[in-house]
Amino acid sequence: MTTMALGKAINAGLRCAMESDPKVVLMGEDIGKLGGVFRVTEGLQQEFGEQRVIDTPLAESGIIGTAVGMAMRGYRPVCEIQFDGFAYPAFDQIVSQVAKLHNRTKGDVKMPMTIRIPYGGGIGAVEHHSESPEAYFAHTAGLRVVTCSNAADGHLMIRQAIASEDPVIFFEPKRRYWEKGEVDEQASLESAPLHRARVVVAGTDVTIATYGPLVSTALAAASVAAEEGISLEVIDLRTLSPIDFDSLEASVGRTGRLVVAHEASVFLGVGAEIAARISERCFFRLEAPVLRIGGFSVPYPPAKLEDAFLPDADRILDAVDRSLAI
Amino acid sequence: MTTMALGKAINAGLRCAMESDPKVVLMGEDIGKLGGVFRVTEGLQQEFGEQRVIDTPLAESGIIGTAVGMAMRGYRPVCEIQFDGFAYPAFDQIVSQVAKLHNRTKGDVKMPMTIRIPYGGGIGAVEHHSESPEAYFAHTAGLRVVTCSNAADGHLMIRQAIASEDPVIFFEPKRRYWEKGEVDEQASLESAPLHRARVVVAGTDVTIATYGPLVSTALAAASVAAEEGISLEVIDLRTLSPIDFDSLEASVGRTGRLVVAHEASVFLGVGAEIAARISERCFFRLEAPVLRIGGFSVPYPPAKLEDAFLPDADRILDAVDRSLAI
Amino acid sequence: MTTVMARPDVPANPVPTPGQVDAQGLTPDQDLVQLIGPDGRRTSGSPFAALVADIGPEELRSIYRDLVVVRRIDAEATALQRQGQLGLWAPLLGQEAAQVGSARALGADDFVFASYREHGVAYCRGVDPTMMMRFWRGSTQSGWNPYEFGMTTPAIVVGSQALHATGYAMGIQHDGASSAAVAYFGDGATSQGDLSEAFGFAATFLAPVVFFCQNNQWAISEPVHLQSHLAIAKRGEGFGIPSIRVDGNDVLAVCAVTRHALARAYSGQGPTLIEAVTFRMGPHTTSDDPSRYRAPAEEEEWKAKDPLARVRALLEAEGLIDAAYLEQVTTSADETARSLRSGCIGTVEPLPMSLFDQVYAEPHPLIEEERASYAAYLERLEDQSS
Amino acid sequence: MTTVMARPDVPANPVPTPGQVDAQGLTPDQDLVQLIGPDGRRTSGSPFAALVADIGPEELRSIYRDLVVVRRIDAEATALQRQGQLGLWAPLLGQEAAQVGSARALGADDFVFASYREHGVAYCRGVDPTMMMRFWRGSTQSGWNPYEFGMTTPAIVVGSQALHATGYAMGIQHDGASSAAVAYFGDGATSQGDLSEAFGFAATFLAPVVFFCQNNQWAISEPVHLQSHLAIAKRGEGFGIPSIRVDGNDVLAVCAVTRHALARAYSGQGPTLIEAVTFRMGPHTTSDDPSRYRAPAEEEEWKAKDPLARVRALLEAEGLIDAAYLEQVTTSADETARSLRSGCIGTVEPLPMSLFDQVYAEPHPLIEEERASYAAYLERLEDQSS
Ligand SMILES: Cc1ncc(C[n+]2csc(CCOP(=O)(O)OP(=O)(O)O)c2C)c(N)n1
Ligand SMILES: Cc1ncc(C[n+]2csc(CCOP(=O)(O)OP(=O)(O)O)c2C)c(N)n1
Ligand SMILES: [Mg+2]
Ligand SMILES: [Mg+2]
Repeated sequence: MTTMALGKAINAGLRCAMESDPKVVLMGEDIGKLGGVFRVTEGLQQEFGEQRVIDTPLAESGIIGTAVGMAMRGYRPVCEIQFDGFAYPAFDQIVSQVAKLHNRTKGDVKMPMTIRIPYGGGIGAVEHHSESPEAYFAHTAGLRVVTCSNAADGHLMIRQAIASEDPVIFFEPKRRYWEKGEVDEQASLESAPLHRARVVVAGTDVTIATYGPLVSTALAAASVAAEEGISLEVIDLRTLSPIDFDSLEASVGRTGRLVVAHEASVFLGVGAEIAARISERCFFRLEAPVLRIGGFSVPYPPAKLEDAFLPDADRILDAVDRSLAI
Repeated sequence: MTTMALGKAINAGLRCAMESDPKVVLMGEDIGKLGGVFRVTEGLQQEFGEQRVIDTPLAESGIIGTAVGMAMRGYRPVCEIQFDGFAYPAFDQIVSQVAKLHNRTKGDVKMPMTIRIPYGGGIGAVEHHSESPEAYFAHTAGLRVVTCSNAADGHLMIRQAIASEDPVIFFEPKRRYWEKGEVDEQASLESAPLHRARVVVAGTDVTIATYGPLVSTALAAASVAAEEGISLEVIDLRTLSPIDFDSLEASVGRTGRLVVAHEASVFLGVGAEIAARISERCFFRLEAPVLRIGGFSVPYPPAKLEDAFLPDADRILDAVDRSLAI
Repeated sequence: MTTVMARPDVPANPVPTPGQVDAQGLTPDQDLVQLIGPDGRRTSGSPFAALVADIGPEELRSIYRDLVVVRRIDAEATALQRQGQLGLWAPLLGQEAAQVGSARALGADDFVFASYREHGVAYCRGVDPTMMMRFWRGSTQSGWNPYEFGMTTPAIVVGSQALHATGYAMGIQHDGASSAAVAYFGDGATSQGDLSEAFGFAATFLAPVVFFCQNNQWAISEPVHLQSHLAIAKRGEGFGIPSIRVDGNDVLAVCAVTRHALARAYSGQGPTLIEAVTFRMGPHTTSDDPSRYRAPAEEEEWKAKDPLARVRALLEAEGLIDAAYLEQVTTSADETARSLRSGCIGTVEPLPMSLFDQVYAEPHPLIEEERASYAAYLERLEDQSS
Repeated sequence: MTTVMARPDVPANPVPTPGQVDAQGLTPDQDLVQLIGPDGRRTSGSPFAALVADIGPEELRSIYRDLVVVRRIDAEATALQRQGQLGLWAPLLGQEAAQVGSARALGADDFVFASYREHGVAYCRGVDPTMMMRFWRGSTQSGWNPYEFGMTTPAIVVGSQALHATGYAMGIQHDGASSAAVAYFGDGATSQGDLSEAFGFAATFLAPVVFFCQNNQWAISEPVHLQSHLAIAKRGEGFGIPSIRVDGNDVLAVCAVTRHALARAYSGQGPTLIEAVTFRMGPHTTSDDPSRYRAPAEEEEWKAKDPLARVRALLEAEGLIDAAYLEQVTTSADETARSLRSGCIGTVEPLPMSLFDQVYAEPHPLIEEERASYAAYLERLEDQSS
């Protein structure tokens, strides 16, 4: 076990993957000498050379489109999109090519590509640097979508994503890059399935389902609630496509109440699918409607407003209160 | 009242809008001499000239991006995306520019743009010609998303969309272009609000909420059900962002049961938001969970499989049965 | 705070506009690489002639046979579409030389990234025409295994495949291999951002990729000048990609320039852009009606430049044609047509439950859940109707 | 079915590669338009000299004042960022001449579509520096009304604004007006598909747009040769867009070529691409650390080409400088800095409930619902804490 910040853990996971498979190549803007604007690829070009850590021209569609070709040639590209808001120029290549090629060719062409996207707000950035576009990708058949919330998962999940024969959109909660945690660098790829949610804190009154940057927030809320005698069960979803409904259902079976939280707009966000499905699966077990909190249906605001925009522990607790009031 | 096919009705609506406002310009691929691959713009270039019906280079991001500039200059661009699957190259311009410019500039810059997208399957087309991408756009704050299901709405709603000061994604159910209906060409823009759902058939047992191409399908299902003594209420949603939850809630208040149907993948499709919100709003009134039918979480299949893929009256009736069985 | 200055009078253009310069230079017959004259004589003046000097009588006859067979595949497929056996077809009529000429230059380990019209290329890569039909019939989204033939199945999103070719070429380069990727696309595709990004990546990394543009003058109803006032070949130069304009209806010239481009790729000199000037003699697809947007005169003009007639004239001029050979050619075409027709009609259609196959390479619970619930639904449906 | 042919030997390159050709031609000092020599003397040999012949002593002094003021704005903003008053700042240090020279060529009815670094252009358009701070402070996504100054607020998605400029120019054309749109962007932006699509649309429609590329040698950590082996100016030519390469640190040369490009636009001759060769002397933004990726020597080399020093040398050479003038300049800069600092620190921050404002131009029920429920939540929160 080593103590590492999330960003460093992903860096170490990338190194691990590159060491164990020479076909793994990294592609992106400023990922070489600079090591990426968040330094997640720091040192890797120096270690593995310019052929395996490729600074590309400034063009996201170009990055993903050429990575498709590299994958067809037998490589295992790991693309970095510098910020969430810059995934959109590559949207066509992602949804029409990356997601569909395996199915189009009946499995003849594999697409073992990982697309790393630092996402979410909370770092006081300018426009387009704080988006939470996960629902777009989760709604797209053919992609897998996951997100880590802590250093151990960062290390393990990035390796699993790269090892997957399918394309994986790998969301990294940028505002948690500097949060430290214990990492077992020797953890085997099988130590925890990529597509399994995790109960981070067990509880009995209300289940809080969340992921990525808000897991820490939910844990904070759980602590406060505990002081008030309310027992929250916090679930880190970890995987958004597929979603681990079995774990959710099991938890709601215990608590009877569910609050889903994410930074993305609530309207048609991942929480909508969870609320829809859990409302169906647990129709006779839910004691209150599934409540959702998250981003408003407005563009991500300027930095001075992001504290108001982002769900915090208070908003989670308010939803808990509303749930318990029914 | 004139009897017209949906495609012709939209054509007539476009002509109307162009006659009444010289700032309305059409832009797209093959919309001039050819009149569009579905002939929806037929005759308009001849009538209004090449300055107002602009055949653009083959580049969707270019179409939307230059339309943004035209709108900033005071024009009211109506862009045609030739087929649903070709909206993705323009995704960045749509979600990061079209959707955000008004908010970014605190209202200084208006974006009265209409983006027409023939969508959905059922015409035996090749890949990328049968997509239902509405959830991507409905999840995007700053856009309005609507879809017509019949000729009268085609004529009215396209004029309303063009008249809107906000950007509107206008989805046209391509397989219904040839379905005829009565159109009141004199109907005023205020005759029915753009963002209101419509109860097409009133019923008492189960509410079917759907839109676009599946409205006809739901009506067929309602007829069959009626013969079996089951009374379905069919709601044509018409608007997907915003969604008219009040009308839905009122209907579910009457029936206690809701089935949502669309061609898009169920997982994180528009039905997810409806199920989530109606489950919340009608928590104590629902007699069965909201059921959703729609596309599977697979890429749109080749033509020979689309009958299997697309929800039909049987699948709606099966869901009705399942709902009533609870 | 400064305000803007008054506008001064501006003297005459001090810099030349490339548009002006090129408009002169680019009358078709001037810069086109051409190796078979309209009279059917091989020319030897061009520096490219040496590149196909090895193509002797036998190969010429086999090329002509390919051209005829490919045209026949096209005609048969069009007929099958009219008869409801195919959902759609994108005819290559008129572009046979551009396709056969370039495809015959390729090595077995080169990899083709095609658009949707390269039936002639596919034929030369060894794809059975029956396989080609499957996609257009609507039975599958592919038709063959790309790795088996070194060629992708149809790419429908215009321009998308150019980036794939470039990336594949980067992979070739990383492997230290000496082969090339070839991206086929149309004149319309050059307007797409993806094409330009592909040019950019290829130039930056000196990737061994050949960009092969069939400028068939039309993108559905849009004439090529809507995409570019200049020759398409000029487009590559601004990215630092050497570009060649070739008579796309001259099968030898096309073969020669493709060999040149491949040689550059094999030897580490990077990408080349080829503009093959040709004409789509038929509709865009079987759904299209060109009479709505182009004049019969244009079609007549190009009929006179028919790529098959040119080779036939050459064969005749060189005395390489006789009744036995022509019969062979006809038999080849007839047999291919017969086989593709029966293959097409006999297609085994996919079963509904195959919807859920190969969406992912690894297990996926949502797919399994949907598969199971759909199977259950089909059973209920069966129960009801029985 | 035909199989592929053997690879023939290929003779030496029969076509020149543009890369080879251009590599010779493009050593910086050869094709750059330059009107102020390194010695501070105005040159008259260039055909562009006539375009700025009207710029006399007074205007030269005002230009120098602008350059100094703009540099001061930049320094003050960098300081404000260090002090936590701004969230971020993208310094223009080194690019003052490219910005002031081009902006001063613009007419009041021209419209600027900027990236995020054009503080100097904004200043010349009359934007109060305090307004510029609002965006970088994080108080707003804009900062001023684009229509008031004929200039958009920062565009963060690299390259996106070039299409907007092109569309706006198409609108100018449709209006029959005689003005132009000007798109500012960086060397890195030229790799984006949107840039190429903008070139394509502008060329096809002969739109009155000036593409103004500040090639500051770097896109964050990526040197310009990763975007293009050739001069950026070459990129336009393949689209049929006349292109000019100018010394971006020579304020008069930049002004002259911009006037030329505008004159072309005004008179219906269509788009022009200008590559202003300059250098980003500072970090990409205040978050960046250039020492990680570039050598101090490069920075030193460009320090010697400082755009302000050049004009100062000119003023000195022409005897236009004295203590009173210099004091005026310093006072101007000091006052601007003082005012922007106090303006920035005194910013009235937006209230939480403003989140829901101006998302749409017309009423939207979901927004109203969220606005109401958020207001109710804030009230509950208040109740709890009180
Ligand atoms: C991104 C995208 N936009 C639009 C279309 C619809 N479309 C199919 S083919 C075509 C024209 C293509 O012209 P060109 O590139 O010249 O190729 P050609 O068909 O002439 O071979 C268009 C507009 C598409 N397939 N993809
Ligand atoms: C589409 C997109 N991708 C990536 C980024 C992140 N980014 C911001 S500026 C920049 C470099 C831009 O370089 P250049 O165009 O040369 O302009 P400069 O910053 O040098 O003025 C990058 C990669 C972005 N803003 N937009
Ligand atoms: Mg074409
Ligand atoms: Mg730069």
